[in-house]
Amino acid sequence: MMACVAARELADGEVVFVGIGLPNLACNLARRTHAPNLVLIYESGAVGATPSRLPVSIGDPALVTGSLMVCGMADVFQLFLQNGRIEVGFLGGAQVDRRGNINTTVIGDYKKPKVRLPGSGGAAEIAIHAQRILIVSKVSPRAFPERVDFLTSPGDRVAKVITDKGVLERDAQSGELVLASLYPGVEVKDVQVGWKLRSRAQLGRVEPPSSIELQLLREVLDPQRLYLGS
Amino acid sequence: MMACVAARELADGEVVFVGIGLPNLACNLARRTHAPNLVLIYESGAVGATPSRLPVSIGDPALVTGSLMVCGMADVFQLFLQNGRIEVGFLGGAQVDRRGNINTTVIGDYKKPKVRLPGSGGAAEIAIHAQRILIVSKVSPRAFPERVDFLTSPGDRVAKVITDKGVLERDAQSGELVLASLYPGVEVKDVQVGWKLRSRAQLGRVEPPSSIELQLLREVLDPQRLYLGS
Amino acid sequence: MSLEDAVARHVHDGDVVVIEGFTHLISFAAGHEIIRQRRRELTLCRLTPDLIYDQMIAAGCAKKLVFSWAGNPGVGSLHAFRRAVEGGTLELEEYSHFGMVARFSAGAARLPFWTLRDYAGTDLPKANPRIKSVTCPYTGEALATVPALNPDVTIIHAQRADAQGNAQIWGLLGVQKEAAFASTRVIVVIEELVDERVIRSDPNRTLIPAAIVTAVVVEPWGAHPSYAQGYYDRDNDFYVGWEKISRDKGELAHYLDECVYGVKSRAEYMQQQPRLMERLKAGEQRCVGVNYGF
Amino acid sequence: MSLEDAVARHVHDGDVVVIEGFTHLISFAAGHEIIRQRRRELTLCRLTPDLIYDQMIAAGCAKKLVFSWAGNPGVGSLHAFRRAVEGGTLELEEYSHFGMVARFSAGAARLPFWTLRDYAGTDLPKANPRIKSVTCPYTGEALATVPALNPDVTIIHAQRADAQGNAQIWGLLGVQKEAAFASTRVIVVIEELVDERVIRSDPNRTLIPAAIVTAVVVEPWGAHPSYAQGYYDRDNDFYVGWEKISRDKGELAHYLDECVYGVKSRAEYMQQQPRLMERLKAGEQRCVGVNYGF
Repeated sequence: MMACVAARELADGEVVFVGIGLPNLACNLARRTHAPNLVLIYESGAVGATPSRLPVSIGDPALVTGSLMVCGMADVFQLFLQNGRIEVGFLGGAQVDRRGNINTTVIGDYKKPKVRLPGSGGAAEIAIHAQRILIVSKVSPRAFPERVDFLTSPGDRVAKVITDKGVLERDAQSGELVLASLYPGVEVKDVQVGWKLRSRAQLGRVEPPSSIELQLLREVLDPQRLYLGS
Repeated sequence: MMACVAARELADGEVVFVGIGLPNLACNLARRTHAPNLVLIYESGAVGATPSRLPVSIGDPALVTGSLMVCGMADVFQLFLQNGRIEVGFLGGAQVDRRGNINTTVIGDYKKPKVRLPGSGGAAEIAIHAQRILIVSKVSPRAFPERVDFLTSPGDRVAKVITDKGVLERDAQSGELVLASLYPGVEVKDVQVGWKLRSRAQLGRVEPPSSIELQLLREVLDPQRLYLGS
Repeated sequence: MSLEDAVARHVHDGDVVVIEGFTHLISFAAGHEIIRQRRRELTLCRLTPDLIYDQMIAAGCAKKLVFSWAGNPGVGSLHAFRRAVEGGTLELEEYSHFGMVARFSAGAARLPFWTLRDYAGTDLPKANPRIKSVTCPYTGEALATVPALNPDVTIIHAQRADAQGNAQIWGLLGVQKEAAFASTRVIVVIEELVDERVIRSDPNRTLIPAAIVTAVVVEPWGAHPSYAQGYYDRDNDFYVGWEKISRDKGELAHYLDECVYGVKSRAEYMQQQPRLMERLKAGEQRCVGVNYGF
Repeated sequence: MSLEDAVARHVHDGDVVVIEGFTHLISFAAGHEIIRQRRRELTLCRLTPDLIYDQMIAAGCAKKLVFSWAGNPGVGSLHAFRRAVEGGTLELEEYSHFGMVARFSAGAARLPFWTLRDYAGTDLPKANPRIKSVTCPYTGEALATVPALNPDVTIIHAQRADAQGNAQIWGLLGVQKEAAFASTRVIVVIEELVDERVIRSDPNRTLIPAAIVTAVVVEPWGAHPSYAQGYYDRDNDFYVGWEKISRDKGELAHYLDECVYGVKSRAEYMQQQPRLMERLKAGEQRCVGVNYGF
């Protein structure tokens, strides 16, 4: 479901900075449905990849073989990201807060962390330079606190947060995340976050995955269910 | 003669930033005599070239075919020159002054030039970053004024000036060019510059080109006499 | 798209224009088309103005030149350039090669400036006040800076590309990548249109991705008298001959009439001088390939 | 030179050490040799510490880690790293990927710092005071800076090189070129030693020139469980399995005893697990070549 919703957010021809897992699935689903000319750029330097297998890391050799361009990482960050060529960036995180800020660094205090997370990787600069950020993350009060413990990636460019219950959007006026639409069978009260979540006046209802989307995901894109889970 | 003297200045294994014309001849002469492991780097990005014909420009395709590496010019200037990897740089110029400063920009005033010359090219940064500069230039009072009209390349790292009459060196203490050695048959009075030229206490006498050097230059390296002149 | 259309649509009077290529892959075809379409008031930028900018200056296209070395490499002077400068009719903004490379690097990274260790002790910052300095926040030392260069349009000649404009270049690379990424619009002129599969078979060879390309034009021999490694050699006789042509205003005008205004396209230009192909066509020196399998 | 000799001569206690390679071409062989030679007090730098630095941390080689993303890509955590950090026994200096790339870029260009548009609104500068800022001399805007990183020794795994060390790499390039040029000493470990003519047949493919290389070591499969495009695939099973091994100190110690201390060389390591070759050997996907003739 999350992969379908993320895929539908992508317009044909857009240049997308992709991570591994659900974002990669979403991009490849979009390419096979409504957005065949999506250009996928991986942090590792592969541009325009059409992987012959589901990549297990953003450095997977399958992203290189048959891609349109492979460049060094200085070019990825300077010539693509900082240059402003990336239209959509996908991010995830251990914590997402009220303003869409993301934490992938530590839970607790930086100097004495309760949990040490991997760190920024490219997430800080993706959040700063991609024109539109899509966050993909399961929703819970713990994962969505009022304020992140450590601000790794600023939320200013976050457009939507695609969760397992529904979609949050960043309200342009208040700058805070609000509930925009729900998946089939989900109620407003099922979406629990660490602050008083407001809803759009017109709450949307997300269309369930079509049979084509489901078939592509389950039989073509992730037959081994590496990322689809269920 | 100038090409021979320049060639003899190069030690085996050195990394040399080469220009076209006499410096290129000198390097290739050195490679075929005492310095087979000289590494030639051209401003154009060709590293370790072994050209199959006499290159007519530093961008000649013959410098690319069969070279060890070709890189972009950002790498040439940042990773090789500014990085300090270049041991010897060759320069020439319309004017060379008492302190070894070079002018390749204008004769006369910059805003209203009497003669507009090509400009710096890479000469400013070669003079600043190569560990040792060799200037190759015919000597005359006009070409060797007390002070250049425009300072394109600073003389601080100039080691020697190889002229058509003899060799000048930059005196470490005074910082000015002094006469160090004369070619066969040349007297001190034949070396005329725009200031009172001092001579080393022990004035050297340059050995004439050996028959091997002459043969290589005339029959192998520049049979059409593009750069040898006579 | 034809080169005529590409120039008509994407090169406008008053634009900041870059035709790059260091000796190699200089798009004379695009320069000639700009002359034919009588573009005016252009700011021409290039490390080495070379013969093509000498022709464009002579034809009255240029208001200003931003450069680092203005000569006929291995031959002598660019005489139209010299006449314009010595006559005070061409505005100059002058750097060294590293300074120009740094300007394109900053432009490509969309930074407002680039830092370099350069210009200490030279007169260049006096001649060009846009060369400034910055203090290192770690060591306190002063370093030179140049401002970003972001052209309106950059024209690159490449050996091969697919229909989308994913362009591959080998041999000398100059500053083509930086100039293209720095530019608002990018025109890629190619020797050979290839299937996307050829590009995809060797992605490390791609220098300019279609994502930044505005127009793709197929124009074989479009770099003559410059060269294209693996396709044709540099026409050194033409470079040597330019000394005589450019010294004389009349001869230069005659050259433009005959070889630029007098033809409609590069194809006609090549028909005018059929011996070029036999004289300059490249020999074979194939690379040892690599395996991209996994 | 053998890898044993190269590490003995060129990697010293207390050194700032870089083993680079983004997923691709990570020299596990060199990491294991450093563990076997019991180097201590190293400052390990790398964008993604990956399994190799997790092993080196577990083996007690590291005093400090300079990095930007410390995880087991696609799997989970690096548990030896986490234990060291959560236990306070490993010093950290943390950037984002772009920050690390910029540090290597500055080091390679021998500038004291690099400028980037980054970190505004993040907590990273608070966690790392070496992230500073500079004011643009043209626009007056503030931009982030990171200091140059100039390692004592950088170890690069490459697909092929000649005996002098002119090394060619294809597939993902990471920051290998920048790290090598930034370094005082460079060890190049290669899959395949080739004749100089192979290198010279395709000079654009050369990423690291012999002029900056200190030692060349031939070590086939030296990157396993990482991969070498065109030679062997990534051993994803090993990465997945590392989660279980690294979670438990005892299991990790057992792994090191058996696969690192228990073998003398990469050749012995490969003999230990002969099925690797049949399982991971790369298929054929040759590139379409190019002509370098003129």
